[in-house]
Amino acid sequence: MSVLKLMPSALAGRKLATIGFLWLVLVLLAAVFAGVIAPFDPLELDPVNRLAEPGWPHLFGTDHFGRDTFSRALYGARMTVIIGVGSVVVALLSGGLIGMLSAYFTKLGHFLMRGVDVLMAFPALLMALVLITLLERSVANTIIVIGIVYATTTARILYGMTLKLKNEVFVDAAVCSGASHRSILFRHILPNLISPLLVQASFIFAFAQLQAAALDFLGLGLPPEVPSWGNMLSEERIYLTRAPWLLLYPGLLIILSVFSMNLVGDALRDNIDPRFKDDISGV
Amino acid sequence: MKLSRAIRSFALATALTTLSTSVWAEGVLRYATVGEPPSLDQQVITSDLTTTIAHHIFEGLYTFDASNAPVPLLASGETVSEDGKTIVISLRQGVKFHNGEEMTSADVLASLKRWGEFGSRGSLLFDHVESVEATGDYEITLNLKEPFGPWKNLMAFINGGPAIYPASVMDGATKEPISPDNYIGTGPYKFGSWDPNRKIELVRFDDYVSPEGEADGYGGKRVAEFDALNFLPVPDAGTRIAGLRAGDYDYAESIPGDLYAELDADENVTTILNGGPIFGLVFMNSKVGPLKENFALRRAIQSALNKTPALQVAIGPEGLWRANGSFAPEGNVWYSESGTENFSAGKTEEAKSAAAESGYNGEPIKFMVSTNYPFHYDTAIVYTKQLAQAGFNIDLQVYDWATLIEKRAQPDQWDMFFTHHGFVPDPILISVMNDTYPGWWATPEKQELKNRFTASSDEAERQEIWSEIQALIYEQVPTMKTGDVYTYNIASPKLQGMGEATLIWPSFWNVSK
Amino acid sequence: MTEAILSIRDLKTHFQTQAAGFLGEKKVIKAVDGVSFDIAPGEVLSLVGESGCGKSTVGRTLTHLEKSTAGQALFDGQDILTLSPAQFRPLRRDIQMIFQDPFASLNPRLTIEQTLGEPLFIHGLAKNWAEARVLIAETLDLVGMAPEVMTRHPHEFSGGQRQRIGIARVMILKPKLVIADEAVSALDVSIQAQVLNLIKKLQRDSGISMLFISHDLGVVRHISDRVAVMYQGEIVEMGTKHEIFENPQHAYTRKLLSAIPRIKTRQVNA
Amino acid sequence: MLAYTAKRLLTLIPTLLAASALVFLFVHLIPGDPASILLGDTATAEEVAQLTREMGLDQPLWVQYFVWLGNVLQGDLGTSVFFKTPVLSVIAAGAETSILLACMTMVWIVLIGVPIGVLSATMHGKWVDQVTSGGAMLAASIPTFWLGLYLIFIFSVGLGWFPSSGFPSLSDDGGLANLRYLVLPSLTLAAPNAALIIRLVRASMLDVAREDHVRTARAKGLHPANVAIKHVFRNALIAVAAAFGFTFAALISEAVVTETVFSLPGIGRLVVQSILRRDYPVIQGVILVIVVLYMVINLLVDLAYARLDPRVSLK
Amino acid sequence: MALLEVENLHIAVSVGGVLQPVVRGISFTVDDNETLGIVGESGCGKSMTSLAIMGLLEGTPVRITDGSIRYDGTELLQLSSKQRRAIMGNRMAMIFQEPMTSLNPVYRIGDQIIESLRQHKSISKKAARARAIELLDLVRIPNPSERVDSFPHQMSGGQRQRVMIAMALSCDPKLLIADEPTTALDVTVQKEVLELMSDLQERTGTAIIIISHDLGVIAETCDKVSVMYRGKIVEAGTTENLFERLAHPYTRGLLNSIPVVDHDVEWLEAIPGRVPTLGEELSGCAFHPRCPIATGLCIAKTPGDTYIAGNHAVKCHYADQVAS
Repeated sequence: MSVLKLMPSALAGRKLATIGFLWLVLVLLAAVFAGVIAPFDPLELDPVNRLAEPGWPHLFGTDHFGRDTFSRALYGARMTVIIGVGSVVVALLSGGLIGMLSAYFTKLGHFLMRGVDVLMAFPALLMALVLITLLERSVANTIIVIGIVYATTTARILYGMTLKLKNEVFVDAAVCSGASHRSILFRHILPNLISPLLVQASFIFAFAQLQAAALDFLGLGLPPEVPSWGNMLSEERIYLTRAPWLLLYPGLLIILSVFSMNLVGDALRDNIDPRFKDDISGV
Repeated sequence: MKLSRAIRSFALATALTTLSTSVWAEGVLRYATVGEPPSLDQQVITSDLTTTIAHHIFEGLYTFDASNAPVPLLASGETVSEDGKTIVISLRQGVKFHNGEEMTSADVLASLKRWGEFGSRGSLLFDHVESVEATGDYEITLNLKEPFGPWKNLMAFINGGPAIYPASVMDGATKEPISPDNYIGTGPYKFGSWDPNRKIELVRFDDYVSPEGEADGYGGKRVAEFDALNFLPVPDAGTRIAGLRAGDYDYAESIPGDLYAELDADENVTTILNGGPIFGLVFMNSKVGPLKENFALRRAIQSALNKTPALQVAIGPEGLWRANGSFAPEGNVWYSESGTENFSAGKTEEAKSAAAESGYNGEPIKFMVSTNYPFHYDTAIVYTKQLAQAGFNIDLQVYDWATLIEKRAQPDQWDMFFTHHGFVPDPILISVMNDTYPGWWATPEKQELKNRFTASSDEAERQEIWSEIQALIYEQVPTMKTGDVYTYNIASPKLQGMGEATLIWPSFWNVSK
Repeated sequence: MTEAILSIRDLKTHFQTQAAGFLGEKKVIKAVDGVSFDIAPGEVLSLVGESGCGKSTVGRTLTHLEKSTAGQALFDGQDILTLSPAQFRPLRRDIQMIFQDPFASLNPRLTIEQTLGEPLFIHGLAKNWAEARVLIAETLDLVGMAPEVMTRHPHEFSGGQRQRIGIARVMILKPKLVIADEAVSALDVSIQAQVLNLIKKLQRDSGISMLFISHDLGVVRHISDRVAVMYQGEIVEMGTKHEIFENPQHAYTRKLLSAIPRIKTRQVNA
Repeated sequence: MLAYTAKRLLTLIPTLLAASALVFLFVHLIPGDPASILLGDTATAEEVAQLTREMGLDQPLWVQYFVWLGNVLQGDLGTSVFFKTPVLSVIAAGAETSILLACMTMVWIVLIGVPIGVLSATMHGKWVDQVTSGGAMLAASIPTFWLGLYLIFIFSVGLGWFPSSGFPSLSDDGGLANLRYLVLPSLTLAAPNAALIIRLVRASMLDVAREDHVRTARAKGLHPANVAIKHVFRNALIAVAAAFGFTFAALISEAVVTETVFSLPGIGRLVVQSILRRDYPVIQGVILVIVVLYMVINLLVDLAYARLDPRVSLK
Repeated sequence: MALLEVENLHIAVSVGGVLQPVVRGISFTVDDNETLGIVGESGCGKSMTSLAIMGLLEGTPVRITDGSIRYDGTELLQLSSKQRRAIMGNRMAMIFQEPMTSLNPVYRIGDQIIESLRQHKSISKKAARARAIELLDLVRIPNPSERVDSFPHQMSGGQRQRVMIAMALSCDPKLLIADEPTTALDVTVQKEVLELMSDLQERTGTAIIIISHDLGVIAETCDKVSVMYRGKIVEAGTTENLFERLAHPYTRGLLNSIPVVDHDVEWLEAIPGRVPTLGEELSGCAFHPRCPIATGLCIAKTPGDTYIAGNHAVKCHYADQVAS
């Protein structure tokens, strides 16, 4: 409820953020209807028409397999949404729960947060590389690995936010009413975390795209046959001079989408409870 | 006033940098490699990159001339007994190791023994060797169990071959590659330093004793013109190309085929084709799984494939690949057309019915490929499509190379895998001939032909037997060749003496800039 | 004096400050250091003192918001300090607390109905929302608010109204003892008077005992039966309202009283 | 301060132990082994097994761990399977590049990010602010490899201003002039990080600007620039200092992609390559060293806090 | 001519682009050696008035929409910001409500006083430091030569407020504005700070404006009082006159709302209703919804000033009735 209310007021008077939001809606539509809109099968090989220039019928040209870049870009939108949402869910669920419980149950928290500290000390991208090599490349594993990277920061953030809320007078009041731990955590604390979490989620969504693209680039992200914008860049990067469009379009798509998500996140952040402004990382 | 001072200091800095560029780059060859070699120990490591670097340091008794015929290098000649079982090799005198000591038969004996026991390709020869001994300071004698034709080719093939090290280095050496401080050879360049991740530097060996005669292939006179050779790991192909164009490298290897036309037309870039083609191989599992002994099914798979589109996608321009079914390129003494009518049939419907006849009912066929080599992956993608159209249920599994290597050693993990093979001067060196190579092809028919093939030393007879083996390969399909790929490298036009094409590995003696 | 409903003996609440790292040294702050007093049924006892004297900690300790270090607090004959959280929960119905900041003491995400209904269900005073709504409406009426406000959120109310809701949340349970921690300090003077009158009236009408914690001597004089003056964690003087305000014994009490600015005027409200 | 530092270093030990065990476990669970990679395509299973035995990799995992841990405690991180040289020297070789790259990137971040951030904050709400903060967000949205590829294409291949790739050591011929190899990579890395610093400086300054003491400073009649620098920026620096520290730590490890694009012999690429060739000791060593670095920087940040913010006392 | 003359001052705050009036035309004067108290409840506009006089509204969404503020005959609202800064902290100084946060936590208090001194006077660092110690001594900080090097967090709230006063007095201002100077302090400390201020005034002859919600503080320290309600001064006069005959129902209600320590009151005579919110539009007298004696006239017509005795001005149609 408050989430839906948040958006229009956050976007009010912010032209750039509104354009960003509309772009994201477009990406979402492309993701949902990729199967309907795409003029070609994104995996269909056509060696005769390989490396075709943008034009008709291949709006964005074709890659070195002769696959239609436009169709792949549409399906790439789907991967963008899946990776983004997946990473956000993993990060918020695991990190969020750890952070919340740690702040609420201080003894458990002391232990759990030390674990988070250990994980924080690990260089995130390197750890992701080791993990993905260990788990093998797949969409699910990419999501898990990126989710874990952001779970630690999310845990830290939620830890801080929950600590603040825990010291709020209305929590004391709930305790004095005799409310149970569960009720205090999920009825009194969690609803107050929704909007900062939404802001955090938008930043995780944005940066997960860059992380996923970086993993794809290093050949340790999504399986290469999956049409994602990162894979498209990674697979076709040697064609920078021979077929520039193969790098230009997916690159611009990534930049636009990450930029839009950041703009929307920023707009949301400006609209949020000032209590939590410092906590949200934007990274 | 402040601004002018800023400009002045900037100009000074620029002058300094340009000055220093020209100073250090003069006598040094800067070679952009695809990565770092696992080791420079020639005897046990078969990586092409190892040889590209190491054959400037280490030399064998023989090497190949431009026609791929073996010629003496550290040897000065040999005599073979009437029965073909005793080979006496005489060594060149006065040849110096990089540590200043002279090479004698003791060093050669120790090197051959270690190679025979632990070297990558040592057993191919030493399975047939009764004994090897030093029969003089500059003479070594090989006693064979039976006549063995390919001995000289095996001695001349330096990749995983019998490079000669000092006896002191060979003392106690095993399967584990020797350490860099033991990289002591007789070649025109000596090992300088290995700066992990950054470069491998070879420096000119001033006491080098060159073989006589005109340079011919790897044979003949060798002169080190550069002060140093720097091999710099540049794993990204785009960066290698950009770096060569920007003048940061003099030579860059393994360039994607699709860019050939563009680079060939660029006057700031010289393209150099490799003389010996490499070829992709799809191995089939003869130990476990649906393909184990079902040769009919294997042939059905083979006939479903049309190799040309895969080559188009994976390599690109026409000139850089041949849809050639023979295991040796056209013009080579080992070229044969037997069995090659099945090389690239592309008969989808026939394959479908043939598969059904063979008893195949759609069980998944696990096909492993690595992304470390883009052409493996690209080819596998096309094959998977074609096989799916012919009704095969292909489970494509994409791994990194290290994982694939581990998985393929476990017979229950796969049914087919993709690899590639370098050019070899003698078919005995092709991996499918090795019974223990993953795929484990060791049918009685193969054994029989292989025994005849190695026992003969008559060239014509051996060629005849090889063509029978090739026919058998197309019948039992232990592996499928994907076609010849002519890789190419690019160089700065400033380099002198490179020649039109590389024999097998690029060499930088007799080259200057 | 009749039997005390609450009897505190030598209460101590000390805090340990957590230094950085697990090897960091800990410091002890003696917020409450040996406090004893009784509250009789229907009596209002005020704890008065300046910031940091420990008066709020006494209230928070009695409601288990802080852990006591030593001492005894007999409520209806039972020592409530030694109870586990689960054992204490049923007693919370009888011991309620009014908080200082009406802006912070209501959960911004819950409606008034949800906020007031929660304690009813926890303590089994209502079985369903129909029953609960009747009780909520009654209590809202008691604090001078219309039942229509039930569906609204706290941010739609002014400070005075919110404090009324806060009081309603306490009164809805019909507690025996109310601890009011600076209950009117955050309100503007004109609103403060309304709320003070309300608290006083509710206390009188239902005979609730009250521990009234405040730094404002005027407010304290207005509402209390007896007064305890706290200084640095201890009670330095305790007595009836008149004893304390008209004949203070302790030097600190006198200092406090003399520091209050006074308005020289005609007796407008006499 | 010294006692505090010593204490803090002590508390690192359990964290390091947990981290090292975790790394060791993960790294060794990765399928594939160094022996078969070393020996290449033609090696047989027997040969691989033999080499595995010679390298001691056939021992149970926990035995290997404690042997390794014992050596680590004596300052020996082991020997690279691949390079046959001590892991420490392999890391040291990569560290030169990584640290120089990180330092140069930090220079850009400070030179570009801080002034723009200050400008953006002081011009809060004006078009300058909108352009710079929008631009910063855009810069933070560009995949670094994409930016790197285009920078090489334009500035090396096209204009020939800077070398395209690689980095000869400063001790090599060329000396300090070799730093020009790091110009493009450091700019690539700086783009997103400077963007984050711009945003952080701006946000922190806006936060501080709302504080009461800034009003006091203005009430003194100080010039707005003086207020912005001496009172607002100086206090905002407390929040920014931590970001500098952690950015520096992150630059060393997160530069993998940039190092790959520019073929820099840095620590990030070393790890990627070591993962690909299963050079366990190097992977373990690098991650351990980076964890230590992270913790040391964490400590330095705390010490910096104590210097920047007198309210923080270290005990 | 008084030292400070505020005339018909209007201030509005911009909320989402719309200007909402906060101060609706107030006028008052302060003279040398005089203390003016401005009293009112939260939201009445008293703090905005003090910031407007000081010139601290720049960079906030608050605007002065009309009126004039003259200092020593100079129209402050027409000065350039540079000219304005030459007066700020120099001839006119301010202390704030929150002593805990009003000092920069990262600088030593001495340095903060010195900064103020050197901003307006050409004085050596050494001399400035000596003066800072002198000032700390003046505001009765014990051990001033040591405490000059303390950081704000090392001092108590009362001490910090003294430092603020020392800083404000550093350039011998002729006008000192104190916005809720003691609200955050305990009563005992409040008493000391207020005494300090009046002692200093006796010594220097500075004019002081004290802004407070506490009628007691104002009554005890000020020569003149202005009572504000919803952006207007509803009652003003000398302290003596005003408290002698409270003539506005609001002032009267305010006084009756305060529980006193010196005698018992059974029930407080509270003002009903609540303080109107910012955007609320009220016709006539803004106090009419809460006023016990309001009539139709109060709703229809905005009351002007009625003078009770001398300068005792009251904005109420029935001022005479209330006063008697």
